Amino acid sequence: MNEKGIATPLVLGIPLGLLMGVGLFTFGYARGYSYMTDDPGACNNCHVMHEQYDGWLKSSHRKVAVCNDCHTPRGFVPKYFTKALNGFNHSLAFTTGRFPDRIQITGRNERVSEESCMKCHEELTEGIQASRAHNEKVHCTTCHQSVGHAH
Amino acid sequence: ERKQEARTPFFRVVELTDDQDDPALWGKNFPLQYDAYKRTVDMTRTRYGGSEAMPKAPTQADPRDKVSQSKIDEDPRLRRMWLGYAFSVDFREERGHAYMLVDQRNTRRVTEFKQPGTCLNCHASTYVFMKKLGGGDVTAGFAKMNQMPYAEATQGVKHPVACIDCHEPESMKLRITRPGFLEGIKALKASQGVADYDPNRDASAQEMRSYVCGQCHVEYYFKGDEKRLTFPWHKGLKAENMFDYYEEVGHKDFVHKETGAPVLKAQHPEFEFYSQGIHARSGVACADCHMPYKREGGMKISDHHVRSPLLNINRACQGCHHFSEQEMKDRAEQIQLRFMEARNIAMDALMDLIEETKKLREAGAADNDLKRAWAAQRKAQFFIDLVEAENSAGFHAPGEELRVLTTALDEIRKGQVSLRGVKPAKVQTKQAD
Amino acid sequence: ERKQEARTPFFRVVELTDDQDDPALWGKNFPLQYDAYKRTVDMTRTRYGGSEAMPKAPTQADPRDKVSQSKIDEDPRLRRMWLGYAFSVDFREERGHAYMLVDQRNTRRVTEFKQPGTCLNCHASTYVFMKKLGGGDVTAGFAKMNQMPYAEATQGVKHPVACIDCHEPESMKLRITRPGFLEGIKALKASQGVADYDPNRDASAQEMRSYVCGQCHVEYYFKGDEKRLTFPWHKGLKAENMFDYYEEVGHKDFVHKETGAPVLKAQHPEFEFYSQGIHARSGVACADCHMPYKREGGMKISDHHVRSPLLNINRACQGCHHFSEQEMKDRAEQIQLRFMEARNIAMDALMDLIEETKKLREAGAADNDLKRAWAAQRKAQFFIDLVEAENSAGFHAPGEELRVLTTALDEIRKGQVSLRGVKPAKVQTKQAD
Ligand code: HEC
Ligand code: HEC
Ligand code: HEC
Ligand code: HEC
Ligand code: HEC
Ligand code: HEC
Ligand code: HEC
Ligand code: HEC
Ligand code: HEC
Ligand code: HEC
Ligand code: HEC
Ligand code: HEC
Ligand code: HEC
Ligand code: HEC
Ligand SMILES: [Ca+2]
Ligand SMILES: [Ca+2]
Repeated sequence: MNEKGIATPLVLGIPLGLLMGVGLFTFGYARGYSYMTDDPGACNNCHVMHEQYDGWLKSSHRKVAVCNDCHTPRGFVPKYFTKALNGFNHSLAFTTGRFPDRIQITGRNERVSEESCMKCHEELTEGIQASRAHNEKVHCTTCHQSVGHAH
Repeated sequence: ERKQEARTPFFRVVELTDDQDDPALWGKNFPLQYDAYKRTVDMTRTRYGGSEAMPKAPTQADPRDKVSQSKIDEDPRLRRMWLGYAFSVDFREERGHAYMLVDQRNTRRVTEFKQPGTCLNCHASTYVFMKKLGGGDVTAGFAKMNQMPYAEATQGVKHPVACIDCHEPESMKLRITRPGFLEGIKALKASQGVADYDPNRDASAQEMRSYVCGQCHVEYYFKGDEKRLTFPWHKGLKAENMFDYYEEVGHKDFVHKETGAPVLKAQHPEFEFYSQGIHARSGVACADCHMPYKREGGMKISDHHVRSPLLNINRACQGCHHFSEQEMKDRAEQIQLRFMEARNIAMDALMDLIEETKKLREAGAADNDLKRAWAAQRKAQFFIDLVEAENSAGFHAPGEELRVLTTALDEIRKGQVSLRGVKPAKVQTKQAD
Repeated sequence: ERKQEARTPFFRVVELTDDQDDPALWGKNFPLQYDAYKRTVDMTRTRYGGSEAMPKAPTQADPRDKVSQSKIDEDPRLRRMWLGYAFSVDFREERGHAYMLVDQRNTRRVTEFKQPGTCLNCHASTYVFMKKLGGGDVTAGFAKMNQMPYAEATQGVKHPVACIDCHEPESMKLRITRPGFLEGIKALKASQGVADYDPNRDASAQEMRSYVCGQCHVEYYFKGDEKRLTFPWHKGLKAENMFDYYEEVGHKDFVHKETGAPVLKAQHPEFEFYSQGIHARSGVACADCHMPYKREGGMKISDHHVRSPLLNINRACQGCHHFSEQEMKDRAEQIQLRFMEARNIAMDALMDLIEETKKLREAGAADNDLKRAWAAQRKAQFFIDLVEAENSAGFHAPGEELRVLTTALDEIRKGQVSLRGVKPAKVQTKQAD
């Protein structure tokens, strides 16, 4: 599968206006505005997010973290930039149907969700991180892959 | 409208009864499943699986315009292993379900040899046919079908495995329609201390996702004069268990032409090996990999285009494994490569044993002096054939399949050692033979 | 106060320098790691691992009050395989790191045989000693230590592997301190097209979590007169690669007493086999399983009680695998059982080959007629010994270890076949021998 979001020449070739139109259509149709809230139900507006939503409901983090705690970075601007970028990407993907059945997290978002663990677990893991260089921190999801949602 | 679709999964366009075996009719209610089902005509090769379309001129006798590659040509050791049996005449790579009936009708194993109706069990939609033959009683019909000559029985069916063979028409629940499997799994469960097991009553939904396949993708033989389809599971599913069963009932499939050994032929024990693998142990079913869920519009359906999962890695593997498609392919192929290496070593060793026995026999060795070597051939050949016939090239149970090969190799070694003292006495009688 | 603790993970009670090898001193700064480190004295047996404490009266010559079980008594086939070599005299199950120095000093392989300083590389905290010997240059010191007699070299050290052997004192970063590994991994990477590899500069933090163990848990030999510790990785880490290397350099460890074959002894290739397993492929390191994280107060730390993960399944496996402890134990043991079955088959076959060669030799067969059988013994024995010496009983690389056994079995078969024609001529000379 190489249908991974907008970075394909075909999609880039679509006139901007049409793109906006599609985006806006989806924005309303799939309640894209919900991207602006932190309500996990909002992510679940897209049925393709059901699996993660269901997984999250059963996960150890249901009571302590919502989707955006893990899928957006710290800080107001980075957080809303990420939301906008993902909102756009997902809406487009959803509308065009160009994405794999088994959704795979992509590079940037993987880093975001890795780093998000530190929002809450920095102190606990300070010791195991301290002996490592800055670009070599422990990858939490090697071991804790299903904390947010069992797949 | 995608949203709409999601809410009403079953459009009841036609009313289905338990006597309609035409998949096109069922397809009216379930067009997505039917469309995928029809795509089992596709032929694509993977490194060790799938199948390759070899164009062929259709003839009166064999109307097929393409067949899959011949395995006995690709690996002549197979032909030699089966000398004296129909498989040495024609044996091809298996392909999609759409071909099962036409491939059976036209294999030289059917056109040049006499076969019983039993063959049909796994190559056609036989449910309605068996029900009719038995006057409503499928098991009675099964017994009748088995005893018919193949040429006659095959007139009674029209379709390859169809919806009705796996599904109840009203609820679409999975069900077991094949008496061969019902009897086999019952014997297996009995050996594990579970009395009177009936999968249609006792199996979990997840188990059914493998059992429906286990009706056909299994080792079997034709028992007695009634040619009853029988799975040798009475002592368990391991290679040793099946071999012990055949020893006990004294079954042989053929006498090896070169060595005179009474040997067995193994066929597609996918279910048996899968059952001993890490995936079965983790609760993963055949359908999880070979019919993974796919998104069609707003619906998630089971992909009825049954095929090699390596042609469909994103859906088949990445739901559970968080590695790239390429990496998952490489992992599967690493397992297969290791298997093929060991399998080739064992196959060569078997050829050595056959060659040696043959030479001594030609030179006039007494049967009695060859007994140990025959026993070795019988067991080793069955073990090698089992993992060879298991169509995943070692993937379904990587460790178990290699263990089976070490046992085969040891048996061959002992067989060859047993020939050490043999003095071919009656060199003259050989000519007469 | 938990929070307090958490914020200052490193209490710098003492200032550590690169010349302090006493772990107790380091333990002042890191009491949690030190406490666990000391617990490697524990002895608990698992099905195939851990170790069992056998009480023993301490003597002047051997002050130990308990040793672990003798493997050559548990499996006499091992003794026979090593006849003519020190291992046939004394070989025990390995136990925790705390014992490494005392076990080496008191094994009969040291007390009854002459050994070089090279032995020390993996049985003591040698970093400071080597640095001193080399006047600050560890590699120079390494060369010197290797060439000392063992009895002399061992005077220079006091502790089993200690903090300083794995850690930089200032940052606590992992580091490689052993020239043997530096040279071995460099040769390996060179064979893969990577020039001038230096793990201390080029390895990722995750790789270092295995490399620190790979300094000792590896196959090795003593090269040339300098007895330089050398890992045979120049062509790769597979059994075939290491064997080819030894063939090329013409190395043998001993001549088998009964057969006369020039053979090799394999030792603990955990790193080599682990590297070919699914876990290494998935980025899992030795430390992930053998030193899993544990929570102590408000902190997660690496469990420095290095031991069998099967004594610690919850932390060692369940972080990644969501099955019960019992199920994870059963999975590991299923792999080990299959392995042991194949290993026992191969071991018996090897005994057959040795027995047969021995008999022919005793009966006066010419060396030349035994050449092929010797070659078979050399290769098969090395392969069997490799997977036997690999201490996980097949777990580190289930498929690969079984594949290696199939190759060994085939080699033995060919060796036995080669003895077929051999006629022991000089039956008389036997007595003189
Ligand atoms: C408009 C429908 C829709 C909504 C609402 C939605 N998603 Fe998605 N999401 C998708 C689609 C479609 C994909 C697959 C995109 C692809 O693979 O290119 C996806 C993929 C993802 C991915 C993995 C792919 C990547 O880019 O890394 C993450 C993580 C994700 N969504 C998180 C969220 C979160 C968190 C929310 C709520 C804040 C959310 N989604 C809301 C449709 C949606
Ligand atoms: C919004 C805060 C927050 C974020 C973000 C967060 N966690 Fe947690 N996590 C918690 C809290 C609070 C608990 C304790 C929950 C409890 O006691 O039930 C916890 C518990 C855990 C546990 C122990 C329970 C279990 O599931 O085994 C693990 C492991 C864990 N987190 C890992 C992670 C990882 C890995 C990430 C990032 C991918 C992460 N957490 C992100 C707040 C967070
Ligand atoms: C190599 C495997 C591994 C990695 C990588 C890993 N952990 Fe853990 N983690 C564990 C294990 C094992 C435990 C259980 C420790 C115990 O039971 O004492 C654990 C426990 C935890 C807990 C629960 C502690 C408690 O008992 O409340 C949290 C939270 C946690 N980890 C977060 C993280 C974060 C954040 C990261 C990344 C910086 C991370 N882990 C990386 C293996 C890992
Ligand atoms: C505790 C942290 C956490 C929470 C809460 C969480 N996620 Fe995730 N999510 C992750 C991590 C970590 C990954 C990457 C998993 C991996 O590496 O395979 C991920 C991956 C994904 C993906 C990509 C699929 C994949 O397997 O790669 C989607 C889609 C997604 N999350 C959606 C959601 C939605 C929707 C919610 C809320 C219902 C949610 N997540 C809540 C941590 C979290
Ligand atoms: C975990 C995934 C998985 C499960 C479960 C599984 N298989 Fe497979 N199967 C594979 C893979 C991978 C191959 C190798 C395909 C290839 O080489 O192209 C394969 C190959 C096959 C083949 C040969 C396909 C071909 O393309 O030639 C058949 C037939 C088969 N499996 C049937 C079954 C049956 C029946 C079951 C259950 C009893 C089963 N499989 C369970 C993954 C699986
Ligand atoms: C009624 C018997 C029957 C049933 C039930 C059945 N199969 Fe098959 N299957 C066959 C036959 C026969 C073939 C070979 C057809 C040919 O080569 O003409 C085959 C071929 C295959 C292939 C090979 C495709 C290829 O490209 O090489 C796969 C994979 C497979 N089956 C999987 C399954 C799975 C999974 C199930 C259950 C969901 C299943 N089968 C149920 C009889 C059956
Ligand atoms: C218990 C079920 C079962 C029975 C009975 C059965 N088959 Fe099959 N057959 C299969 C399955 C499953 C495959 C696909 C897997 C394979 O080819 O290994 C297959 C494949 C084939 C193929 C295609 C590949 C090849 O072998 O060239 C032919 C032809 C065939 N069978 C003929 C027959 C004949 C003739 C008989 C009776 C003597 C028979 N079958 C009886 C299950 C069965
Ligand atoms: C070889 C066996 C087999 C055949 C033939 C078969 N199916 Fe299925 N079908 C399955 C399996 C397995 C499932 C998954 C059931 C479950 O998970 O409970 C399934 C599921 C379904 C479902 C439920 C929705 C879904 O997609 O999961 C429908 C509807 C369906 N099949 C229709 C059909 C139709 C129509 C045909 C004929 C064109 C057909 N099936 C032929 C095995 C089969
Ligand atoms: C429904 C879940 C599921 C599916 C689908 C699945 N797997 Fe697995 N797989 C597992 C589990 C569970 C294990 C056992 C290890 C573990 O606990 O992670 C495993 C183990 C493996 C292993 C390691 C076994 C070994 O012998 O080294 C490989 C390789 C593998 N899977 C490949 C595949 C491939 C290729 C596919 C697709 C054809 C696939 N899997 C589909 C769940 C799955
Ligand atoms: C995925 C987990 C895992 C990884 C990674 C791993 N091991 Fe192991 N190791 C095991 C298991 C399980 C055993 C078997 C223990 C037993 O039988 O009690 C074992 C056994 C051992 C033993 C024998 C222990 C005993 O109790 O006798 C040694 C030594 C060892 N491993 C060293 C290593 C080294 C060195 C590495 C890395 C090069 C490594 N292991 C990587 C899981 C692992
Ligand atoms: C300096 C050499 C050296 C290093 C470095 C080293 N080991 Fe060991 N290890 C040994 C020796 C020697 C023994 C056997 C001690 C004995 O039996 O007296 C041993 C024993 C073991 C055992 C067996 C314990 C038992 O109960 O049987 C395990 C497990 C083990 N090591 C794992 C590791 C791991 C994991 C690492 C890296 C984190 C590592 N070792 C690093 C030399 C070393
Ligand atoms: C390359 C590292 C290395 C070298 C060099 C080395 N050892 Fe070891 N030794 C180990 C490891 C690792 C173990 C634990 C694993 C095992 O026993 O298989 C061990 C275990 C032992 C044991 C305990 C188990 C047993 O064999 O009875 C003894 C005694 C021992 N070594 C003696 C020696 C002697 C004597 C020498 C030198 C001739 C030597 N070692 C050289 C790494 C090494
Ligand atoms: C055989 C190798 C080995 C020895 C000996 C060793 N360590 Fe470690 N140590 C490790 C590994 C591996 C890690 C994990 C480092 C990482 O993940 O980057 C570690 C991590 C640490 C850390 C970082 C925090 C943590 O727990 O992960 C500290 C502090 C530490 N060790 C202290 C010590 C002390 C004190 C000693 C001596 C008493 C010691 N170590 C001996 C291998 C060793
Ligand atoms: C840091 C993660 C991690 C740890 C720790 C870990 N594993 Fe695994 N294990 C994996 C991965 C990844 C696979 C490959 C299959 C997959 O993708 O799920 C795997 C595969 C397996 C398999 C299937 C391999 C086969 O040959 O069938 C078994 C069994 C297994 N692990 C047992 C264990 C045991 C026992 C332990 C503890 C001693 C352990 N694992 C520790 C990640 C881990
Ligand atoms: Ca095929
Ligand atoms: Ca041990």
